[in-house]
Amino acid sequence: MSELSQFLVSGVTVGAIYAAIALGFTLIYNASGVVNFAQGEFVVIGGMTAAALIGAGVPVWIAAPLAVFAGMLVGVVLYQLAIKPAREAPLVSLIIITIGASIFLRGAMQAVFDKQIHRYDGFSGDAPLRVGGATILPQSLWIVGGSIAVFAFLAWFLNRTRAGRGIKATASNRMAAALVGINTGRAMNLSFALSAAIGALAGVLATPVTFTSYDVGVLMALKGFSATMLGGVGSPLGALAGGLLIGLIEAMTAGYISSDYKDASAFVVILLVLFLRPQGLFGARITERV
Amino acid sequence: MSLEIDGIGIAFGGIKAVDDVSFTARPGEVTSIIGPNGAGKTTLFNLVSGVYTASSGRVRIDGQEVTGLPAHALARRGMARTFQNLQVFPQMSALDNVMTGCHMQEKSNLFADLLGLGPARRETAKSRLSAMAALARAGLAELARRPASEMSYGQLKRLEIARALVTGCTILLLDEPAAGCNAVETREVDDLIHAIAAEGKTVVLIEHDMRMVMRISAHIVVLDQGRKIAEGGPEEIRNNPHVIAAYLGAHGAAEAEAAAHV
Amino acid sequence: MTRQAVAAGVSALALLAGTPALAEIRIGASLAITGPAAFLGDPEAKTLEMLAEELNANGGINGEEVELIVYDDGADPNKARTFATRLIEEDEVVAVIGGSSTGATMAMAPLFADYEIPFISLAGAVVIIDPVQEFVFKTPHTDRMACEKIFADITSRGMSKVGLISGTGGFGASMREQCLDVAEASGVEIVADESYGGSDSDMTPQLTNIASTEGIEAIVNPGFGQGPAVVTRNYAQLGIELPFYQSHGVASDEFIKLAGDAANGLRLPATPLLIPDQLAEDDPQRQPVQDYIAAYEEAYGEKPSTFGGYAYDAFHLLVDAIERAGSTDPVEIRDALEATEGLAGVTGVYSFSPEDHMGLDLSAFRILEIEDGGWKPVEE
Amino acid sequence: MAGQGTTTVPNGAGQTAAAKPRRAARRGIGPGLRTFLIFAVLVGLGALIFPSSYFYRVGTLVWINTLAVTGIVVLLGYVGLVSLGHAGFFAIGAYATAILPNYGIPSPLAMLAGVALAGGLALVVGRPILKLSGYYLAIATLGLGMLIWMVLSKEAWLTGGPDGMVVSGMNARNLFKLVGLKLKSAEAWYWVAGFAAAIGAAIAVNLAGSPTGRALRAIHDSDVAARSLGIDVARAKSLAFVISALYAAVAGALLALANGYITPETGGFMHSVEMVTMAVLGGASSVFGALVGALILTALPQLLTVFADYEHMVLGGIMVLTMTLMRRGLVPFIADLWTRRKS
Repeated sequence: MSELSQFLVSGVTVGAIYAAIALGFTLIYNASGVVNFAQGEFVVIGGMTAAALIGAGVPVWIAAPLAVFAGMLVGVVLYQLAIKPAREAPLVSLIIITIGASIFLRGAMQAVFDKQIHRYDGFSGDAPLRVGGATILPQSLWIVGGSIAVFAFLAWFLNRTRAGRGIKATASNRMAAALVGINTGRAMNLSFALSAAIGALAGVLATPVTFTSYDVGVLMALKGFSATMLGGVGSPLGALAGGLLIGLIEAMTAGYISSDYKDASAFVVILLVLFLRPQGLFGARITERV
Repeated sequence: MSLEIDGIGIAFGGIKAVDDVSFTARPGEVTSIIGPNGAGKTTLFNLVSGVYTASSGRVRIDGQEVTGLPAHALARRGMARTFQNLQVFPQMSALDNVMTGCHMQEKSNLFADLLGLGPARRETAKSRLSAMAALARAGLAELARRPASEMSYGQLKRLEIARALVTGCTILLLDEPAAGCNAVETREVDDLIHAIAAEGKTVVLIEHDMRMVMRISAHIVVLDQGRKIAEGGPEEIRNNPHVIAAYLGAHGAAEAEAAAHV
Repeated sequence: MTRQAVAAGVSALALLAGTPALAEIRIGASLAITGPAAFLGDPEAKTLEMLAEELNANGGINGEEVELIVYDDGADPNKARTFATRLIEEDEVVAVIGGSSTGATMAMAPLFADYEIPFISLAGAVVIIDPVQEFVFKTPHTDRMACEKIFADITSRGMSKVGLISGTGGFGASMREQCLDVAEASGVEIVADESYGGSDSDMTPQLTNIASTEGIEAIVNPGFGQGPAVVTRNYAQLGIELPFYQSHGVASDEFIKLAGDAANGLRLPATPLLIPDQLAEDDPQRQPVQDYIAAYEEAYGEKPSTFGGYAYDAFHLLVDAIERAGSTDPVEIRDALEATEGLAGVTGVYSFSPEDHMGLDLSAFRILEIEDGGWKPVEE
Repeated sequence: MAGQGTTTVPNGAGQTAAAKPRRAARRGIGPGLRTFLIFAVLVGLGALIFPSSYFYRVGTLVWINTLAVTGIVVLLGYVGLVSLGHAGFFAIGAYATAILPNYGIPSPLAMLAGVALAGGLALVVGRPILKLSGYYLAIATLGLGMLIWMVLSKEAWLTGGPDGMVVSGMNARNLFKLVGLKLKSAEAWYWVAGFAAAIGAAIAVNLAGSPTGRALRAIHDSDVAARSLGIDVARAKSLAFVISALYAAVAGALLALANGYITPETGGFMHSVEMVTMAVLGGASSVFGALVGALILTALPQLLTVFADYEHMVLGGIMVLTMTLMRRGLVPFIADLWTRRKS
């Protein structure tokens, strides 16, 4: 029993990280129809910046917002320099562009920071809490709380605010959105800034548990992309569910079956789900229009 | 071959886009589907040609049940179509577009295709000949080598007809073939459709140009909000009060009037 | 890699234009300066650059300048092989150091036999030198020796039932295999065997399973990078009391920084590099260890790592061989290298022979225990 | 054969391509043979100017990559399907060539077995996977590739694990010895790889202009229209998937033999991305795009060593710039410029 609860704790913690990254994917996809493979780099920018600042003696409550802000800046620059000029490009070109951008950012981080692995202390210390036979790090609670907060924010923002609806409208029909007076350029900037901020926040929250280094972005992007597609691209609920599900599958496989194949089991589940539901768990069904 | 539609219908998210529509299109005739925008005409085509799967009703070709067959299987039974919002292959030349229509006639094997052997070349040469003939028929012979992406809307409409023709179809569904055509071109399309029907093919036509519809149709089916509201010969439809009220409306009446004087 | 790499690139371009090679001793290196094994390759490259500069400032080898040419293979064997070809053919080096990873090393190895150029690998796996290849040497201890050393310590504490939690990267997977292989001979039984991915962030499920294995007495974690630090933190989080062993793959101060207090009490086999001040006055390694640390700290403002030490030893072995050979003929250098006897490096004291191209014994490995965030040798 | 003209370079690499084959047709050379000859001349030209084995080595990698990327051209350029997992098929070809000789099967047979295995796997998984589209197809192929990569990394008893394994067996040098030519190993592999790439390119070009090829290219532009013409889209997609897997597997087998050592990273995600990037960068619509893309991305890292620590920034920057400025890739971009200049 205590084993199961420990596996659950592990799965939820890791899954919450994936979910946070997937939520960043979701926002950009909603605004632009682009799946941004550079999303993982935002996570690293958040983590590395926070680590550098904290390492330099800046208190965490200043370092964390600064790191998120750094991520936002890079997000806007990425949009302006790489995505905007290629807006109407075919899907595969966009994949290559965002992967190219992620390689560029990785190189930049290696030059700006270093190649070391970094970590800082958890926000509420590192003494584990005992809950029903399982141990949990206080930072895990921060991570889970952060992911849920981001999810709630996105669900509210996209559906309830003017700016959020503008983003959604921009995605579904740029021309029409512009005609009804939505500043589509601003909507795109905003969505990249927010999405990058979400990624950076995930990095800031996760680094005390997962550590960070300049080149973990690819893996983060892969996990986040998997979670996004499992949940159904474009759906915040799907991103949250997809992330948690993958985290739990990995933990349960490692716990009960074989730690060797825990990553494999996540992919097998994704493939099976897509065979049965080609639009992912919570994705909108697309009808061919002829 | 005749095309029989029997009580066909489909719903999207609870809304019945096409509801219990039945009619029969006969060989050698042009059967037209008319109705206001959003009446479900194109959806009906998509149901008949296997793009959508019908939630109710049957489709028969010469009495043979073909309901639910995938689009390519229907094509093999002699059904070809054009598309309202153009489904040409923009990256190919006009000739290649039409040659693609020869797919079902081409008897080549993969091995020959990969190695560029005799059969592949012979079939390609044969397809080229029939494609050129079809292009000529659609009045596009001079444009054979032009990339489809550089052709005008009206030309593309006719390109789709040429492509559908080379499939060797017996049933041809035409979705607004004259859209984007000027008066002269419309006349040409008109003649072409006439000639196709005269060969004994079953032609089903969706068209907004009432003059054209009235001129070439033997039989007209009127849809409104997914339902069939009238059916009959041009004269009958022109004088049907339901049609005038429900479909033509106030400003449409004027158009019908104009058509009456053709 | 900065100046040397630029020089290398420029000279490659110059070669494209047909300029003849310069008359100096050229030493090549292909290292994983970036990529997943960057924390190996980065200090290795820094160490080599530092040493080359230092050597030239002191007049080079037998009066000739040394030019060091370093390429970044990113631990990609395919790239490594291309760079090895480039070093041999274009840069006309007399010897090559490198292969931070076993994969890169093994991909390059056959070339050196073809071209008869000596090669000193910095990677760990035993396959590199067993069976012996005429032109291939290596400086680190093998993973097999690490297992033997750890198991010896475990049995000396009267325990025998061991659980493994290994990284799935090259290092972890290879060491896991060696540990399974030598377990029986070392009087140890592997009762649990789990693994984790290199960038995983939570290993509590695996550790929970291992800790609840019946009769288990100690846990060993072969792996390098961030994984072992996560495992160590999870170990503390779960409150596991069993004796815990890490491998030489994490033998650096970085590891203690990452793992924090959780690292206290764990043991690992390591080189004397970590305990410069605790070496006996007459220890032959005392001098090189202290020299290396002082020079590296001055050059880069940070402490050297065990991995940089492998490069340090490789460079010194090579320079020593060239000096003794009195020639820059690669085959003569190789012969001199194989005749190396009792050269004290920071990793150990090397004595090569035709049958042994690593030249270290277990004595150079010391079991250290982490105590209050510092390294302490365990009395044997 | 009467001028397969417009079909030589599929999906609109401009009319320049249309003009040339017409000339060729008059001389009676098919487009496949013509492509083969062009490639053969390029292979020969390389050999004429290469001063050392290092250049042959890089040249070999260029041709092997060209071959693998030609498969991507068939899948992505002809049919419009994205795969982020083709390195998996590449690795299957490579590992079969490495593993089977250890069980007494000679290298050429091992190669064939690997290629057949990759093709068989593509056939089995192709149908369900290819029902997906867009990013869903991307994640599914990515997942497939990852699964193959994981098996190769974990099953150490068979594959040597993450550190990889030695490929024993055939050396291309011996092939040339048979006909009395003494070549260095690097040179021998260069010729073999170049020959394979030329054959691969010729086959891909033949395919483009054939009935099957027209069906594939129709799907690229309009799935629905293709169906309406009687094309069995599911079958055609699966066929393209299998063909591209075969290309990848042959390339993988060649790399394994030429390198003499392989690691699971040949099947890794980044290698899949690299293959697609080569295709898109050069222009996924033609085999010449495959060649140009492979050439650039293979040779570039060798030149970028000059940038040392900034290598990755330069590489990423080049990828972003090329794709934003020349969306259809280098070859179509230059072909367009050429046409415009002429007219």
